[in-house]
Amino acid sequence: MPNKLLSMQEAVAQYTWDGMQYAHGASLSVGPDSVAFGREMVRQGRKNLHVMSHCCGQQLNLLCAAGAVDRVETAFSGLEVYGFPYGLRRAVESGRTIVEDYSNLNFSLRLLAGAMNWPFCPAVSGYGSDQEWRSAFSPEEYPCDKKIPEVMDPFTGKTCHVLSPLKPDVAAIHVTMADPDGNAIMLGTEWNRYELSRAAKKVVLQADLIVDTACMRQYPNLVRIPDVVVDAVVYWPLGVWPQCSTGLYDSDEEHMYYMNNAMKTPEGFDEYKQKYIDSYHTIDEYLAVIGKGKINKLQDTATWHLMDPYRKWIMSSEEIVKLMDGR
Amino acid sequence: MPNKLLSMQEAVAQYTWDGMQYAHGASLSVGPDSVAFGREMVRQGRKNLHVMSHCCGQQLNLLCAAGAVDRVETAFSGLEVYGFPYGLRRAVESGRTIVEDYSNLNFSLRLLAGAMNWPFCPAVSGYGSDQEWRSAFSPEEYPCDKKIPEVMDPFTGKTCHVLSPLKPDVAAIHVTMADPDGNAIMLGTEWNRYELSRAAKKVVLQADLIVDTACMRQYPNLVRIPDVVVDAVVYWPLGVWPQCSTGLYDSDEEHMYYMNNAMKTPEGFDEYKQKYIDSYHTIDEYLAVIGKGKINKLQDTATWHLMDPYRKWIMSSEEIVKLMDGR
Amino acid sequence: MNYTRQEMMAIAAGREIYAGEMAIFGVGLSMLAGHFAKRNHAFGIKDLTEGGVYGATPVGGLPWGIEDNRISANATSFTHCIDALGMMVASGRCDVGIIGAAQIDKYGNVNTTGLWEEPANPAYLPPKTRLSGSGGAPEITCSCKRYIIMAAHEKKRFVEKVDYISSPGYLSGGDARARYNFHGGGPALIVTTLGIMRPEPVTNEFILTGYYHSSSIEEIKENTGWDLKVAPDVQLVPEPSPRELENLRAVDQTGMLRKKG
Amino acid sequence: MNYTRQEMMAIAAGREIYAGEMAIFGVGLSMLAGHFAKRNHAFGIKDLTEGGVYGATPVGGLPWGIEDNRISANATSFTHCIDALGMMVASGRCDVGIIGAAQIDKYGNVNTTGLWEEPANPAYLPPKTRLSGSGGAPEITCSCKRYIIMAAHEKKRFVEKVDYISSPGYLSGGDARARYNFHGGGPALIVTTLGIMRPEPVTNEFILTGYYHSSSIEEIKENTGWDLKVAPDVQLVPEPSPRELENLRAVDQTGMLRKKG
Repeated sequence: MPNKLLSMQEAVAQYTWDGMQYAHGASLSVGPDSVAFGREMVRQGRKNLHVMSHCCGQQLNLLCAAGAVDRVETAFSGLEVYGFPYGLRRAVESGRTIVEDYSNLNFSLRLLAGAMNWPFCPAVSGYGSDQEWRSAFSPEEYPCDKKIPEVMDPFTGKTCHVLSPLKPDVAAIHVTMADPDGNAIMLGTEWNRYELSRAAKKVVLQADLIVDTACMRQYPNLVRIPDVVVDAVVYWPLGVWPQCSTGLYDSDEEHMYYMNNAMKTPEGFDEYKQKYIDSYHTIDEYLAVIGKGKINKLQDTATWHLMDPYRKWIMSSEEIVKLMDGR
Repeated sequence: MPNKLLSMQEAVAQYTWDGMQYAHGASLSVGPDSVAFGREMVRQGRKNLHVMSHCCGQQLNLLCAAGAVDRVETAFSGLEVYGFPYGLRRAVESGRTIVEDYSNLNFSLRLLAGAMNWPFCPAVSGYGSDQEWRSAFSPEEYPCDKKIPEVMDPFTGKTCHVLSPLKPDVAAIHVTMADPDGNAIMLGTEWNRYELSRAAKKVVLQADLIVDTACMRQYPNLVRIPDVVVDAVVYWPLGVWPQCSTGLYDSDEEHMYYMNNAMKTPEGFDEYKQKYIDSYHTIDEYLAVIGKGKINKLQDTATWHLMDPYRKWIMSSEEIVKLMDGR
Repeated sequence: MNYTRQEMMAIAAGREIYAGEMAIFGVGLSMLAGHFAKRNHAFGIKDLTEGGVYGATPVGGLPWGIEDNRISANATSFTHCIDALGMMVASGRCDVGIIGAAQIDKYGNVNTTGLWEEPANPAYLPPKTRLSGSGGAPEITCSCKRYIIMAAHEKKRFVEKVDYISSPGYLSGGDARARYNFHGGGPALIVTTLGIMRPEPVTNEFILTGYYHSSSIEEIKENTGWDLKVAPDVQLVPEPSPRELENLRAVDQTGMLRKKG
Repeated sequence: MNYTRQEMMAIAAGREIYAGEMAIFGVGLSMLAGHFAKRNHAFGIKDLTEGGVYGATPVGGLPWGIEDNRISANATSFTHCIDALGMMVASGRCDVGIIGAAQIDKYGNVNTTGLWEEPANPAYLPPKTRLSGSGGAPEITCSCKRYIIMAAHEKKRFVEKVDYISSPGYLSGGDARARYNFHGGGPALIVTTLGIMRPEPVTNEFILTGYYHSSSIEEIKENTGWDLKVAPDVQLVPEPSPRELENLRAVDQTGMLRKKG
């Protein structure tokens, strides 16, 4: 079996296309999302995307600022303490991008239904509100009976609201560690990366670290994404920057604000793209763009000890390159 | 906060009663079930139980042989390679105990529905058969329309089968390691212990080992049962015997057959009870009943290395006793 | 005593969290209020985040997000959204939650989705201002046994009718909420930078039940967008005690609540 | 060559598993057949157990159970039932499964629940003989793209109509299965200690398509409880090659398949 390692450029070229249903995140807003994958999508000029984004801030912000997004399905699109995402706001308020809203749980349950191949998923919250009655995708229908419809519970005769499944074409999921076959460990809350990894038709992992499979055999209970559901693995250290990756680095306060402010205007976006997307091609160049001093500061995280058990299996860049060449 | 450690005798006295809905297992047939907890229930003479047993062999076998079980809900009641459980067979074939059958997945989904407090759970398998049409709990109804009824999927207009939730009064769940507050790590497949820990109204953990909470803080992603859902923790080493506990000991081939054969007759059960239940009160006595040589042999398991990362946090019997006295 | 209105609000909200309860806090103010309570008086609370961070105490100040490293450094368990928001909150198991709000109306309905020019138009148009989306607040508002809403008290936030109900409170008031089989009872109180409101029995309209030493009934009425009724037994909320302030500031290490006020 | 009928059966079943497929095996015979295939020719198969043991190869011989330590020693991932049987199998994602059977009828319906004195009685009575229950076989039979049934070929097992359908095959035959929106296509073949049966197109009745060097068409018909039709192109199944036997025995370290037969 050849391993599944791909370069970022190849992975984006092979697994994304204009007009696709693209899912990312499935982590929390300032947490471990596949931000670097999103940067590469912007560089490769993807457009007319239908993005399933829960609930990841800066990647969606960036894609919206790039004008690449027609539709978004989400439950939370803020940047938590960092405020509102200006690129998304600009796209939504101008009518360029439309956003369909669900609650956080209900978004997760739609992924669960996709993963289980259920026709629908029951909900006991997140309706009885405009989330039930109004639909951005069906704006003329009010109340929108199809968004969160009711069925009769045959056991009690009461009504029960149900949700439609999500089955994105491709999901780009960030993980802390992956082995070359695609077995992956996430440190920190999973949010709904587990469900997304089973709901998507294809899965690309973006990993901060590549580890030897021996690590997975020592900790099989941590491997919540097994290789059988994974199509490609991209090694990209600091790939969540400027957001945080539990066990590895904190969010970059300065760049979070800087990046979001840049998304406010087309000019700001262009400048940001030039400086922080077009400016690098290799991992080393990317790390240089962030800067060594900054990286050291971000890695001074209170969660650093969470990585201790796994360090001995981390593969070096040279070993990874050899594996990629060796196929 | 006082810790949640209880002796086995106290835990069974406090958390079980005649006529209750009792759930155990939620692991595989020859795998990590709370067998020792079941032995203590037999000793304390519980009866008229409604047991939710998925899919645990010897505990259900024992409870049935004791005549303690009115109803069972299960999906698999065999002993895998060890054959059919004779105690259960005797109880079922005589009409003493009635068994309602679902498929393995559907049993798990009923626990999921209980955990989520859903009115029902969709199913895409495990119907279209006598599992749908015949009900041991409603023997006169054929076809039994209430067991796995259909609803109309409002998104497609097709029918969809749905399952009723399970919410047992108490679940006794075996875990590899627990801390004194009830945070728990399971090595090996979870089967559906995770769902059961959220579906049951009360949860008692039976742990092979008690570890310091520092272990949980090093491996929070392994703590799939957090203290907030746990009511009591019972330390009982080798508590799964004669079944296996991943990372710690193999199943006891000889005793698996011996025990099952004993369940064939009331006399065999009585003798077994005298020898392997009434014969001990303390943990040390229990271990002596199994025998030191046998224990060494069972611990010579191919999964032993899976425990390596956690050994440094294991608490000694003395430390555990001190914690229990100190409250 | 020297404290800000944000600090008063966080303490007033925290006082409503009791020992031993299962509690869920969002990011920002509600996390500070919750962890203040946990440190100050609500001992043994079982607190969790939407993403399933269990047993954690923030280090280094207010976390930037609810799974930020500041809240992840000392957790005893990390699970996931369906676990925490589903099995713990939506299931009806959670005793109390705290949420924030961009817009609130007199029945405690919360809007965090968007602001519209013509909110009366039933058709869905792009919002004039996109807010953050509901997040997990609908789970808290539908399913927690009770919950607390926290918001800066400004006339533009406290409106007769919200532009969009993201998270249902008492909907159109009275027993309107009852037609949904929600596991939770509805909003218990609104704590603001100026005072405390609770629902009037029967109508479930929020009325003023408490004001601060730093505010007045008049100021509160002026800053509320509906004709706010005052409870007959309206009370002056006790000022923060030195111990309360000390505990709050131990949680709010980065001084987020002292920045303005 | 010296081999048992169980060994022939395991090899015949294993030959039906192809490289790269996602496959699920139960305990016992089906696990031996599957891991024989994985070792012998089905390279790169993605095999899993019902409990979510991924990437494992049994050590020390046949596991006593599907989460037994013999199959758990070198796994790359441990998950759970809803993951493996739900998201991988019931979802329709899994290519192939192997199940066992206590009783099978001519439409490939399987009974592993119980034997009754009066199976025709629609009311549910206690069984004369309680079997093990369906386990996860209904997920495999409803949802795997195709699946293989393995059983010892005895007249009492191969009956006109099973006492209880635990796991649906083609039900009453023809397109009876189509009224259920199952994700899977139905049983592809039955491999026994005596031969191989496959469904006739249109009727979906199982007919004899292969017999072994160690059996005969006559012997198979005699040991089948329905009037077994023989396919016009019935074939003699090739004997195990030395390499196949070597690979099977490397998996069947404890000699389970050599014990009788």
